[in-house]
Amino acid sequence: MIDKTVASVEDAVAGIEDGSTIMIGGFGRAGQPVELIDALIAHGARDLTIVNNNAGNGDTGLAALLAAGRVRKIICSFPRQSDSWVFDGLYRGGEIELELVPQGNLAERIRAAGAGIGAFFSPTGVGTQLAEGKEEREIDGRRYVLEYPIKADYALISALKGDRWGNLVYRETARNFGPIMATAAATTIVQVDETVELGSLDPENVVTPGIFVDRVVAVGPRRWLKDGAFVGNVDIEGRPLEGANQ
Amino acid sequence: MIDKTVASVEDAVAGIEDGSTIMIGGFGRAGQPVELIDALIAHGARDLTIVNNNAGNGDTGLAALLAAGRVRKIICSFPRQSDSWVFDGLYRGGEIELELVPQGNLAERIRAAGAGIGAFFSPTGVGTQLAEGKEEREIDGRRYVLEYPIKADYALISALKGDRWGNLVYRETARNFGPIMATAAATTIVQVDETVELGSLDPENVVTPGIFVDRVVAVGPRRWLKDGAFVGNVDIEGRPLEGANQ
Amino acid sequence: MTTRISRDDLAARIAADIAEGSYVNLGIGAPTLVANFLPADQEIILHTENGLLGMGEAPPADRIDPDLINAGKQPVTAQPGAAYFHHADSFAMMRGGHLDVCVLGAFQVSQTGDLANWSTGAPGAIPAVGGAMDLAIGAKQVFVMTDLLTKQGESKLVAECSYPLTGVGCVTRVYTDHAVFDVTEDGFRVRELFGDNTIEGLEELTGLTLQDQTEERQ
Amino acid sequence: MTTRISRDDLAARIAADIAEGSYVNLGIGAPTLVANFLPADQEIILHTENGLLGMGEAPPADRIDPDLINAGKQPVTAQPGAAYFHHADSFAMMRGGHLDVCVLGAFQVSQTGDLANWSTGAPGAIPAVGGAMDLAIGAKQVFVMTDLLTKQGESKLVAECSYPLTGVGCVTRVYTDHAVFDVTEDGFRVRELFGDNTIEGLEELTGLTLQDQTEERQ
Repeated sequence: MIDKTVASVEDAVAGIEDGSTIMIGGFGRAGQPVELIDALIAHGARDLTIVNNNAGNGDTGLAALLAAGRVRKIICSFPRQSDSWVFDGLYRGGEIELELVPQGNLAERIRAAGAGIGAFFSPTGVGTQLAEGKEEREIDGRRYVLEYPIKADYALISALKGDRWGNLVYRETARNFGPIMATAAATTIVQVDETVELGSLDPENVVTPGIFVDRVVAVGPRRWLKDGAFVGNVDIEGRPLEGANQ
Repeated sequence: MIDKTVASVEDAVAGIEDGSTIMIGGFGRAGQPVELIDALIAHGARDLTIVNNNAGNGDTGLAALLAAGRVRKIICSFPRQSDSWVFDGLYRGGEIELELVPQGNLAERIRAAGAGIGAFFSPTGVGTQLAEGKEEREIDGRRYVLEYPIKADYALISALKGDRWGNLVYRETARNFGPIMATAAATTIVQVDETVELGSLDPENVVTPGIFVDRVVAVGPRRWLKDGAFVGNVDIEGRPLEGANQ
Repeated sequence: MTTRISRDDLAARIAADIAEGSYVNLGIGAPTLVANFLPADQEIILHTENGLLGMGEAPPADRIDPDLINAGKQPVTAQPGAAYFHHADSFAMMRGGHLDVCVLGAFQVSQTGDLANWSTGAPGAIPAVGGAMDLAIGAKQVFVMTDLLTKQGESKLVAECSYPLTGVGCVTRVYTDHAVFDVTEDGFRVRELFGDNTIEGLEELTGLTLQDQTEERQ
Repeated sequence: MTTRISRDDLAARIAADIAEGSYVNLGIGAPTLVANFLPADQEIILHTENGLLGMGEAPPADRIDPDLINAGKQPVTAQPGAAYFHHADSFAMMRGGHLDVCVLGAFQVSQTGDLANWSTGAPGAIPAVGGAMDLAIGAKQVFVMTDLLTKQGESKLVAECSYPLTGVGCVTRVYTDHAVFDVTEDGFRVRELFGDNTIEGLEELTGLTLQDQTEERQ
């Protein structure tokens, strides 16, 4: 029997080596695998290269990993945000390396790694600083830059539900980078709100087939969900509203 | 109000010009938009370039379009089949041009057209006849050939259900080329078994978002389905079994 | 003398140019305002690059869903007919030219349609590009929504951008608080003047030679 | 003297080398037989390139579903835990190296692992490649299942392929009716001999110098 579920987030991140390249899903806080990141911090791996759209928000999740001094380099599209003070401080102090990639090129480079594409010509970034030093070519009257795949040793992502084969479904815009990062890492580790029986996910609606997934850990529902239904009463960071009926 | 539904297959194929490049969905018979192809034959456009995985089966659908002498060139991966006599005859008679593309490169080139990729390096076909004359490059120790997008003037595809915005869901392996062809054509025309109310397709499960779709026509359920449920009693070509309870 | 329209009026002006049935991406910041002026009786489908077509308005405070946000990481809703997809599919949609319109802010727009809106190039600033470069090249029409002048009174319409570029030759039209400009092969053409603005006055403000297209449209 | 095993025995032999939990694509033709010998008490997940993971066995005649077929266009079923996807995603799965094993037929395999299985190059033949070239380069292990000799008695294992190539240096192991061969940097190594075959006998049949790896494995 195939069973990719593991009992705890500690088991889920076991074996992650110092110096690894790790993709972390999420767009801002949506879809960020906070429980896995916390486990990664506790696990202790350092000298990491992180691939994420952002560079952490507030003091939790990815920001906490950065604050713990574990990250050598970050590959992302949008590090500077109103609440990215942890990254900002490290960057200004010269304590972290940044590779800035336009968001669509970031997504396509991750997909390319998962799809076995050696490189591709993208129209995004042509003629800008972010294309400097890159090979350029005109095809059919349009200019393109050559972009290479981004692959990773590990992907840490968050999904709504998963089964023991690793089939996944996501929720709303928390889907974002999860499905492509799952394809681009040697080992893909997924936190789900809930594991479900094999066969209970409709094969028409599986977003990430289990072939891309190595470990699945259930971490319980988000605060804004109850019995699978949306109940609200939280702010955009998922904190309970004052006076909300919890 | 946006309403991409049209009343008939004739309306669906209206305006298709002689000389067009047309993608036709389907893998063999599964997902082949037979009703749209019949309408295209009746419509009369000729000198067509067709993109399909195959080159027609038996005497219906794509094979009938070929038999009607409407196709100048076909771009496909697998023309020769046990029941591809129509194509075979035209090919041997020098009456049709063939561009043979490995199936995965065909799919990726179609996707590239829809995704605005100028070209990509594929490992498939390296060192074979089908890569002759193509640019080759070694990247990270592996050899690749450069492949260019395939775009079309029209795509004719088949889906299970669609709404008036053009959102689509498919059925089983009849999905095949539909979702990528929809992205790669200037005008995408879809036959569905059934049109459904806007909002009745779960946004998590829409496979082709309506942005890729221009016209939707309902053609009624396949013979092997009843009220949305599979009832069987057909052979692999969809013909009723003898003595079956129809 | 009135020479500037309000930001809301500008948003309404842009909204009026968006046809029913259009697929539209509204950039972070001021362009988001355009959504408030899209006619309620027409269907215009909003795309947000973090994976949603058919984005609806902001929810009430007790119905905020942290899993359902826009590219600015603000809470939104999904309309009937919406669809979710992953980031590669979302940017394929943009890069592949499937959006009809995107509306972006700008630091500068050049008369050849170059856009600068992601970095002032100031030393020490932390760079962040997000989806700006993909949006700039990824819609059939790229509208810019901006004040004509900076707070220091410098024209944002320029002969050549001095700020780092977001995209080359990508802008099709610029909606400013003074006038609407089309980007053409002959440089900026004034499409519409707001208030008491004149072509000559705008030429003085921008230091550019402007084509007059206002009559043709009447 | 027995020097050949049956096709079913060969399929069983291959099935025995596929570990539980593997993701496997079985090519059209003889390789399809391998499915019949996968142990019922183990979970091995079959991929078919036309868009399904978790492919199950053929349905009874009255339950044939024309929408549910394999790459050979034969009716199949879907197992609990299956997933459907479109062609670009399916071939991304293959090209990206996510399949553990694929099993293919062959006209010829060279001692450097080149595969020829899509065209005899005969003049006038209608070419058809399908997914053969993608499969050849798209799995961690590429197994070939074939008779050692053609009907004319020529070896399918060759120093260099004379037929048009499907893939270069892609085959990892060849299961023939006479023996099992690993493709190594030193050419073919005999991994297992069936019946009364000997290394020397196989060298005579193939005209190749073969390495003996049979003892190491015992």
